[in-house]
Amino acid sequence: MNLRKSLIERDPVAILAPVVAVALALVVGAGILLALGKDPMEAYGSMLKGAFGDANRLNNTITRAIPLLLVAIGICISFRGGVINIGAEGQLFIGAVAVTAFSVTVGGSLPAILAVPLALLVGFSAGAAWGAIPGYLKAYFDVNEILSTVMMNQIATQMLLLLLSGPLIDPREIQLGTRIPQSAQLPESVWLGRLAPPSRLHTGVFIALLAAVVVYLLLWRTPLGYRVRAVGQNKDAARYAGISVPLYMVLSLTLSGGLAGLAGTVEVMGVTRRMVEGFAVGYGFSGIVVALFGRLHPLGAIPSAFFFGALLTGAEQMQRTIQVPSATMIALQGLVVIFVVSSDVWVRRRAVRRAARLGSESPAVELSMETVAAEAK
Amino acid sequence: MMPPTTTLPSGHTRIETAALQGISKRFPGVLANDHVNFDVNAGEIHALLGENGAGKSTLMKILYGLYQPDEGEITLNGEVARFHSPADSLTAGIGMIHQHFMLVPTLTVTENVALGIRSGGPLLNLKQVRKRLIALSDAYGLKIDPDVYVWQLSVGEQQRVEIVKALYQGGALIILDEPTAVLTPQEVDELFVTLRQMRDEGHSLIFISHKLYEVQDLSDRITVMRDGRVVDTIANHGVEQRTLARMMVGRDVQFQPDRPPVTVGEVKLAVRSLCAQNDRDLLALKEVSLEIRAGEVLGIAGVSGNGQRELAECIAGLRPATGGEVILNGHSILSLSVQERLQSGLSFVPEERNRHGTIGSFSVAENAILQNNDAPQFLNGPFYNFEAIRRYTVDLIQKFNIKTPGHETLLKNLSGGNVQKLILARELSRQPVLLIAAQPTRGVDIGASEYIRGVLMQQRSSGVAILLISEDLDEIMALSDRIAVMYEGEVVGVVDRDDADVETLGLMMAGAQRA
Amino acid sequence: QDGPFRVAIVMPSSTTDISWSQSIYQGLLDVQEAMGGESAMEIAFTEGMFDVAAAAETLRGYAEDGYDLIIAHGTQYGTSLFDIAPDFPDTSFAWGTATDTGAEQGLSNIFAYEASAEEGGYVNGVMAALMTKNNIIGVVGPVQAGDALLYINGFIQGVKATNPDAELLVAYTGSFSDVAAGTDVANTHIAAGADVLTGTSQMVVGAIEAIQTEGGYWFGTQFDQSPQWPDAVVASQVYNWAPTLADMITRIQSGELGGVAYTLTLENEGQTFVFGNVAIPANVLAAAGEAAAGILSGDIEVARELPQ
Amino acid sequence: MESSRTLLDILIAASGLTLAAATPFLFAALGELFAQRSGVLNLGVEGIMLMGAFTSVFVISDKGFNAHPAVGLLVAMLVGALMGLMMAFVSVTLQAEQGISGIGLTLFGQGMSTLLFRVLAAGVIVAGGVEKIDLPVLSNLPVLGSIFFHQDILTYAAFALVPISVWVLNRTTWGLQVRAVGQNPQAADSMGVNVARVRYSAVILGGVLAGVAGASLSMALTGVFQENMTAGRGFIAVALVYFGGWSPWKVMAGALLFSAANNLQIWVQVLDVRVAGAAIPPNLLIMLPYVLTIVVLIFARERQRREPAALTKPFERGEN
Ligand SMILES: Nc1ncnc2c1ncn2[C@@H]1O[C@H](COP(=O)(O)OP(=O)(O)OP(=O)(O)O)[C@@H](O)[C@H]1O
Ligand SMILES: Nc1ncnc2c1ncn2[C@@H]1O[C@H](COP(=O)(O)OP(=O)(O)OP(=O)(O)O)[C@@H](O)[C@H]1O
Ligand SMILES: [Mg+2]
Ligand SMILES: [Mg+2]
Repeated sequence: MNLRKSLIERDPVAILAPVVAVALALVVGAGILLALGKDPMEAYGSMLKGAFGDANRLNNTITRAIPLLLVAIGICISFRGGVINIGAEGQLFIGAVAVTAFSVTVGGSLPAILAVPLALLVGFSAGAAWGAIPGYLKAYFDVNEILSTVMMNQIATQMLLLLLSGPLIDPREIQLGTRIPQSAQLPESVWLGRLAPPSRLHTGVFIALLAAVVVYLLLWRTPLGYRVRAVGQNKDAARYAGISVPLYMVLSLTLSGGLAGLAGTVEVMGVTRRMVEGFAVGYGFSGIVVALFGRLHPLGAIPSAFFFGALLTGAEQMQRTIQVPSATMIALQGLVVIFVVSSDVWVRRRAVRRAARLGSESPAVELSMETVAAEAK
Repeated sequence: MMPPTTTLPSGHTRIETAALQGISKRFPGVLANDHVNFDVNAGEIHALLGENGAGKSTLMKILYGLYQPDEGEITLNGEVARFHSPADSLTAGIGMIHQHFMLVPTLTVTENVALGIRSGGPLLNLKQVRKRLIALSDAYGLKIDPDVYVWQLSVGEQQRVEIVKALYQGGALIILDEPTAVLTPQEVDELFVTLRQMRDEGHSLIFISHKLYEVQDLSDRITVMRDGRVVDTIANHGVEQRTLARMMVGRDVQFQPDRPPVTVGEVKLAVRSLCAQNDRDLLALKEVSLEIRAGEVLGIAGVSGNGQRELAECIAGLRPATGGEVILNGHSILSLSVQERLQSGLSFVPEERNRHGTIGSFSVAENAILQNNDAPQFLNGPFYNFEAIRRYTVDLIQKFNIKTPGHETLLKNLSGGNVQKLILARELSRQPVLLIAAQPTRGVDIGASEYIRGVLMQQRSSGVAILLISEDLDEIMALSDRIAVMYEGEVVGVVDRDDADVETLGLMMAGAQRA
Repeated sequence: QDGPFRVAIVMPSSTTDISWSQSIYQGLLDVQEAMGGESAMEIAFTEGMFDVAAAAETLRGYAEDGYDLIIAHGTQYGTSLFDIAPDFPDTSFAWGTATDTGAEQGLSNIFAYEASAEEGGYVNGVMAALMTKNNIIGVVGPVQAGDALLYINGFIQGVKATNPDAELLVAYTGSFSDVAAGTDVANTHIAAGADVLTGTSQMVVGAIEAIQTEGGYWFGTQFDQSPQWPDAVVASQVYNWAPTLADMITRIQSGELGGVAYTLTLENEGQTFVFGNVAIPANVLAAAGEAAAGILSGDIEVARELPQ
Repeated sequence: MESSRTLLDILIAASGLTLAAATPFLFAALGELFAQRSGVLNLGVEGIMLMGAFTSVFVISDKGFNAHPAVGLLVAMLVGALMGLMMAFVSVTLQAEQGISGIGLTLFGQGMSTLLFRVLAAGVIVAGGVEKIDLPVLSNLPVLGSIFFHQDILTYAAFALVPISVWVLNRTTWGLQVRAVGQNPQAADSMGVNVARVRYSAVILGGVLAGVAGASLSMALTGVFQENMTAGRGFIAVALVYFGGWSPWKVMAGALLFSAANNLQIWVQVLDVRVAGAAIPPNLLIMLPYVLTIVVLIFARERQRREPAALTKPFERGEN
């Protein structure tokens, strides 16, 4: 499409705003660090070094971003479809558990060329099924999805523990009598290859990027996506247009769950290579924040996931090198989230003022089909 | 010099003169008000006229403290007043009845009124509010049940609540922004009685409407706005509608559309003993039977809430029928999905254009393909062909004269009249067998109304069967070939247009007579 | 080799959890003191690493920073560790609870360690069985797995062997960290008549508080919990990591970087008992001593799994 | 031994435990109810609860100031109010996306409470708990006495808060304004109601109650503070507001149902209830309250949706 809104027309301040917000959050964080008797410059230096210091660290940052991105893409679908999916955490677990079950039973007997795609499919489907349940309950029984997904996260956690301490437990753990809740190692045929050892960057990064592009195309360039968004924006109008509202509600939660399941799948196949207690805890929630930061746009989620990946890896480096309690980092992350989201409004208001000054039409706050199409080019 | 002040029966001090001087207000891309001067005196009804987007509501929102003017000032009784919020203007004795009602649907009538009381202390005294509310509604002849929830009320009743609310708050100056757009003729008459009474007591009233005869009927002075500027302010002494229309639009306006004679064809829609329930599970359609032929307009007249909405929704598949039959083009459609009905030649211009007809956060182009979102003509393999969609939309925009900055503009930035035109354009371009048009010109300015009515007549000529639902009897009379009157879910009579007169129709609508 | 011996550790909970993580941290501090303080031994730690992926990065970071011994204090870190260890053949790693030193994969720089928690559990069970007045004993478990399960299984065997009439109430919270869930379970045990409780993981602090408020007794594991609850904690079966850690360090300093699997037992003093202020009848202490002696001599065999 | 435990005893004990366990949920959910009725979804409840839990126990413990529990409660309320203010500023004044800012607040609360705990307390804090109070006369009633009237003061307060909330919402000017602002802020604004002020006050009240919820969890229910001890209860509280359809009584029913189901599953474990001779895996039982909550919602469907129409939607004047 025509590139009417060229980058030159764009407001550089709007792009800088999140950066400024992060900086401000770090300034507040510096206060906390000083109170702890730590040198903030040293702390942030180690954070930067931890996230981007060398190729290896950069790769680890990217590795971290992979599951976040996949979860976030799924969240884009559901939120765009007007369904608030808080259940990515559980969907991710279920996907990972399912792929583990598949891998340790039949996965090993298949050649990699078959085992990997099948495993991905299994993980996706399991997450999708777990997402479909609250979707179905919302569409046909009017059960609020915020409630059901919060509850289903807890159910998934217990399910995970149940399976890992029972049917899926590593047979060696039984032999030894140690009974650690973890699965056997996944057979090599389902591993996602490492791209740049010693970092754990794996081929899952391509899956995540591909998923982002596919979901972007799906949402903005196909009738299916159109309908998902129509249902999300105005259910009455969607019904009027002959779109089955319940069906698309279920569908958006299903796809959303599927992608969260895929996040778990890719993580287990690429990083941990076995299911363990404590696997990917919190990624489901971080993924929601990543998606919202990325403006609920699958492509916007890419830089957003990278940013969060960097925040996480940087935080660990900081804890390791200057020995601040890990809690400092969690508090700091909270501040970053709050500051960045607050800067949003300021940018929006500024955009309106600018538009008024320039005399152009009022700015599109929501992304609509063609403006996005133009942006993509 | 302070003019002598008197107290109004509703408790507030009269506002002898309220004046807006040199008001300018700029929005992104438009100068909504351009150095506007406007004033209103106690004991006067001052009408404000203008096409959609002329800047009427903006001006009034400035007077009410909702917007701050970029330039200019407001004076009350000669003193400069600054309103930072409605709380300020309410304190000064200004009330406003908005184009879109400002009521909380989940609260009762009494609670809605109580909400506006700012001196009541921390505890609610609903009993007292209720008592005064009843007294007020009696005094002004406004029938209201104070204990029902607002969501249970018809629009006419909501309107009355708005007025009582304004009176309760002691509004000495009351702004009415298109109060009649959603009222039945009877309700309009009742409203006018109330307004005149208020004027005579010394209230200042500002009245906005797109209906010229109402303005003519009611007002003492008339101000016409166009493109954010005041065209003129004139006293209402025998002004002709034609003159007003000219001032508004800048050209002559044709009030009655051409109705060329049409030979009707076969029956396109047959409704037989249709029954359905409303949102509150009460029987809303009782054995309704109708027929419409190709090239025929069947007008449904009736006070809103008598089953017209349910009838349209039942035919369109948005509401399940509990009995009866609907036959479109020879095929029974009751068991079909909405999608299938659309495919078998049904087009529907819904009553609530923003809720049902369009998606505000989608672009004009996206709204243009609402039902056809998977039509092969817009696809290129599995993906959209944006160029095709653009061409299609631009074509509609041009053909139907839709005012929009472009096809990428978000729909919510279009004015009501233009939204309506887009819906009509979309529905007609799908080449319907049957067109259901519900309130097609409600709240639409005369220029656009003229256009929309003209388009409906063209469709009639080309053989489309049209079901026209309107509360505007003039519209019904102007467009229909036959008129069916609905009362309490029943068709109480069907008359030929040439045999119909407003009087009889009015009686039938009130349930006092059957044909 | 100038400078101090440098140890780094990654652990899932915090150094103040009065259970799993704090016990090994204490062990490190003990060894440090024995070696001559910070000038002789440096300790770096990263806590709260419940996320396995994060832990892996941290472990690698420590390896790159040149620590001499890097401890992955959680079974879940194993896979990552086996990834990292080959890249740092001159660095020594340790992990637990585990028994696999990676010898099969040809690794020689990994130590493994585990605890026979069932042994200490058994002794605690013996004492609990004799201390209950109501003859009802409650167990507050986190997840039915791992170390916790071993301890609980041992405890149950100890009770059954000593007082077959005693009723054993067992309930799990489904979490290692949910303190309030631990309280809920403890309160239910108490409501059901239990006057002696035991339990494991960092979530039990609420349970101990509950039984202390009720005037009952508590048997602890992993770390000494009596300072906080002097009136309730009868005995704690404490993990004493110092001998194991000291042995590892000695081996490393002599060039042996791994290959040894340790088990903390009563015999090697990897498990010891700490008593609080609660007056313990002589017969209880005697029985506990007999049980411990029986385990040491092999007369008492504590199974890791209960018969179904 | 078994014989000494009758079903009635168990029921009485279980009911009493259920009421106590429901207390934190009830405080947090009622607070959230006010915020949501005013149109603000506060997902920061978890973080506020943690801060309330820590600060209250800290000031009353010997690691802190050995203060009276009432002081602890007050501090928790103050901290809750401050965090509520933060949420209100971000979501009302700055109009930030409420979902994200709430999660941000939760992260901040988790981090800060743990950090303060590590720095100030360096290890688990034992508070000593809040005494149970037997209400005179009432506590002597058979059965009912030991269920309802042998609780701590916070439990009494939480349950008293239910009718009080109903009363505030329906009988006070502020309550009316809260309801209006959550449904149709434009209308409220045009009637001269200060939308921002109403929302600020509701969110701050929500924060105060979340702080109290945290304090009741740490000071009263468990008597200790440990890192992250809320373990997701704040989110459950938010879910309970949806469960209760924004009505205080139904929110209470939800809190009771959830706590009762949880207590039931513990009893099933404790009494070693078996199915066909086989023990039920604990993890399955632990799921019970969550499953039950969903199932109840499937069957107890409301015909009329009561969700505040403006929930999560920032208000800006002039936007129609
Ligand atoms: N809040 C707003 N933001 C941006 N533009 C606005 C806003 N309100 C009004 N406008 C623009 O200002 C112009 C005047 O609008 P206004 O609502 O005053 O018209 P009106 O005369 O009331 O029209 P109608 O007859 O349709 O009610 C229009 O072009 C409109 O698009
Ligand atoms: N926030 C806004 N941004 C841009 N334009 C706006 C905004 N609010 C209102 N407008 C524009 O102001 C004009 C008048 O709005 P108004 O709400 O009076 O609707 P209208 O045109 O009279 O249609 P209807 O009565 O059918 O709703 C419209 O052109 C509308 O698009
Ligand atoms: Mg207007
Ligand atoms: Mg209008």
